[in-house]
Amino acid sequence: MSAPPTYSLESTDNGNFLLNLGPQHPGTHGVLRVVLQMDGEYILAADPVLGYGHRMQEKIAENMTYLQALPYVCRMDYLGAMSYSLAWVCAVEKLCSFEVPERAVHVRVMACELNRIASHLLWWGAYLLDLGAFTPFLQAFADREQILDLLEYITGSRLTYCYFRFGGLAADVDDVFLRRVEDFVTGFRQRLPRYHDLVTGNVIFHHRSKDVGVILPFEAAGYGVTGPCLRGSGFAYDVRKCEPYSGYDRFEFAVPAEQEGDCLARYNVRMAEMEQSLAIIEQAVATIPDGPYRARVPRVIRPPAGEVAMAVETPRGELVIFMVSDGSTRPCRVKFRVPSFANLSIFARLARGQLLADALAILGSLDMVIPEVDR
Amino acid sequence: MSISPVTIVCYLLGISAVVGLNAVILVWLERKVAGHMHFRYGPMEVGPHGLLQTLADGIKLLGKQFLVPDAADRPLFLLAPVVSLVPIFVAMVPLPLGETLQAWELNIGLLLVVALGLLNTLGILLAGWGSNNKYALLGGSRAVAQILAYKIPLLLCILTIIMMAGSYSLRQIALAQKDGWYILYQPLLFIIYIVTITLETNRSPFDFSEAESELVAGFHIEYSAMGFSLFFLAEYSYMFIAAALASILFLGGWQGPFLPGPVWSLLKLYGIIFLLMWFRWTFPRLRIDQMLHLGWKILLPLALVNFLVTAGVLAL
Amino acid sequence: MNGYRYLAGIVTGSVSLLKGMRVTFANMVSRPHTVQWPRQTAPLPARFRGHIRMLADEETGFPRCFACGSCARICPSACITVQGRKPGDRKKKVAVRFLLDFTKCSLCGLCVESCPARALAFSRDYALAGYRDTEFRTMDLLEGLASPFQF
Amino acid sequence: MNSPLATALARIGIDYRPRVPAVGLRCSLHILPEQIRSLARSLAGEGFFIETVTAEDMPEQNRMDGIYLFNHYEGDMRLLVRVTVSRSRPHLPSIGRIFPGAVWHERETAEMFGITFDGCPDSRNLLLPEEATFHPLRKDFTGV
Repeated sequence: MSAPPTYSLESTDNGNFLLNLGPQHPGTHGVLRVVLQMDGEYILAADPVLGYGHRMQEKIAENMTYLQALPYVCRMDYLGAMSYSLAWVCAVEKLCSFEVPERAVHVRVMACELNRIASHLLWWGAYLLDLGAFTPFLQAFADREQILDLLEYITGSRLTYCYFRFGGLAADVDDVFLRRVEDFVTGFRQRLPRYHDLVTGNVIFHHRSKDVGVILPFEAAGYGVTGPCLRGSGFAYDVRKCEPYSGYDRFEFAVPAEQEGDCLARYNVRMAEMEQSLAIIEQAVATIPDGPYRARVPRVIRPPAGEVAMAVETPRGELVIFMVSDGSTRPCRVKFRVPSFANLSIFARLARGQLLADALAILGSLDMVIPEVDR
Repeated sequence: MSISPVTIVCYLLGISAVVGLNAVILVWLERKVAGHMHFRYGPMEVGPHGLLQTLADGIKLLGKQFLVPDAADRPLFLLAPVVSLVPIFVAMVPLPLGETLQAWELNIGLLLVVALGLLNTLGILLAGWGSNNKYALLGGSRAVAQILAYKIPLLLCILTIIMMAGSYSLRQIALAQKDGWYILYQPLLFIIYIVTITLETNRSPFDFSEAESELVAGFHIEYSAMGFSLFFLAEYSYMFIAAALASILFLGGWQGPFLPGPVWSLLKLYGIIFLLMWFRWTFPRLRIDQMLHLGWKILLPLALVNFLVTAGVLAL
Repeated sequence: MNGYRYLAGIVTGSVSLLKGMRVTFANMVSRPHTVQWPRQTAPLPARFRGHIRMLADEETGFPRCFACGSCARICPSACITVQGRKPGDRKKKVAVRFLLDFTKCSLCGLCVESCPARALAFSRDYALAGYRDTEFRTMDLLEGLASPFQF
Repeated sequence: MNSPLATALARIGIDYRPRVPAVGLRCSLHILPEQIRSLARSLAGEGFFIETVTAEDMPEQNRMDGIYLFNHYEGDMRLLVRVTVSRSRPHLPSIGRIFPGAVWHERETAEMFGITFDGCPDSRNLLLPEEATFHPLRKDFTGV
């Protein structure tokens, strides 16, 4: 049960004190503030304070045409922007029943999976940074850089891509890109053992992440935890498998899951997921057909009245865009159900009774993007 | 024994030069090592390969305003960096860096250096308390919590060496290794010693009182300008002393073929410092309770067993 | 048994640490991935999305833009201002004012895509710096282009 | 037929009428505010997880819908629940004690739409400033 946090500024006579973790703290990965009530190094209660980066994305989307809102959607999760674009265009395509050419589907999957690896790599580095190791961060960046170069090659942008369009893509990909993707997949497969040598096998890392921040399966459902955090707790729930979208049912991949539910399990899930993403990319490159990259769609998008829920598996979990259309050129109601928001809501529960150092390890292992939480 | 004031001033100047130069080189080296381990170059702009970068940074720090928080305990806040730095000047006195390169041959030199090493923790505690900042206080209390866990194994290491060399004098200990460095007889002890000096110098994976990702900068979170650079100076000087001690206790000090003594000294010393840097840029940080576990349950028993076995072998 | 596990733990733990150190050492002796900007620069891809710029008509040298305003309408951040005038001898208008508020632009590229005259393109400037924000608040994209209205 | 969704709905006496999931929803319900707690309890018992709680403002019909999205970890069982409340004095029962994760969603909905969630363990603003009393996602909101 989530009781309201019971800290108070006055209760310092028994040796407890309040600690403001953030909004400017390297461990919170952005403008998140967590008010901690501490007893020495132990956390008695944690209360995340959100909204420092709140931009009212839902209202913005309601005041814009479907196409205009597209660039804004990427801004929520700047590390997994492809998945967000995909969710937005797929939601509109579902509403309007547009068909997407096969070539575009393949490129979309490829781009999203590349983006997923990039996001996981950044998480990998940032998590180790939370644990006090600096080198993994830049080692991950060295490989992530190659992915960003690849995505920049096709989209022209490095983080907020705005590459998908209703009915296809903004621009086609060429053979140079496909060759480079193939090279990257081979090269990255060879470099993955280094990641395991440096961190996965490391005894200090094991001590820091094993049995820390255990999310129990029933708690996960209560808080709506999704994504790798959930799969670390034993559920193999992945939107790509459960409700295949954008042609994911055409590719073979496994959904890695671990039983323990601790930080190490979440770590292992993400590491395994990167390998699965590589497999998906490989298949997409091998089977990409020729043909148009964009279907002919009306210039002005005016979907029929109705409602749609589009679920997408972003690197952080399940994103649902719930959209109500009233038949005009602007959406009537848009709700972004973002994964980080739900994943972060369990943090207060996990942090209770932990050491400060562990709380930061837990926070890091949840892999949230604060602009996504705040929207 | 009487020493003229002029000699004392000369020694002080010499030691200051070593402390300053060492910090300049080590900060540069640290940034270079970190850079290259991260596929970067590190500083490249000021001087050849950025050699003068530290100097530029130092001048910049000198020009900055030294802020004392309103709520800080002013005397303690001001005292802390000094308490951290001053013992170093004394601890450098009995260190032999060459056959004749030694400020003062002291028959209890080793004890002096080890005892003064404890004062570093006092400096951290004062800074943590005096800053009146919760992060700083947590950093200071962590430093105190860890001190026993590493000092006892460290002393056991040193005791074993004293037993083997039969002297407290650093010079005599180095000379006793003429025929074979102690690292050959005591490889395990060397490893224990390296771990304990990593702890003593507050270096990652044991940088609990600083803990960038948890306590932001821990005990020196409130320090700016010169206060901050004094802590910096102290940290690198403690590294120098700890590494010098390691080279004397285990690697025969200045002794080595072909090259002159001081060169050998510095080579060994900076080799060990490189090892510490290598640790820092490779490992994640332990948790404080895991460090205590390491100190009490692993280092201490191993050092004790090693001590007893050595004593037994020596008695035979 | 416990004692064995205790010692084995120490040994395997140390081995794992050495493995990590091998990786960082290999990193250290490998070639850095960064470039020393600004002396070296990383290559810009062909599709690089910088701020927009106005293309000139090959024949006349006038801006290609005929001030239809579709870019200004589609822009999600409303950062484009266009005004056009009809020169006496021609059917189509020609832009006389095209201002970009780069402080609001999110570089999405929808304007370039929507332009019926293909008059907009992405520039390749990325290291923009200025002394005040007004330099970017009203960037005149017609600067340096010929105009039929100059006397 | 024996899906967790059907079981959960049958337990509280609601007919399970599956929809073609072309719009991402397996089932869509319109219930009364009094029913939401028993529905949530029943869903929680069947292992459903909370996706979100939000609302939709319809000023021209003078109504406001509370919207709940639930899903199941076995996949593809998304359930949309709409609960109509009065626009002038919107009240909804809180399910924060059944799904602890709903508390944040309810706090957000409360500040954005001005819906009061009765019995919500925490009623502070979540994303808006602490002292904010405006409700930006209402259609008639034009700015502070």
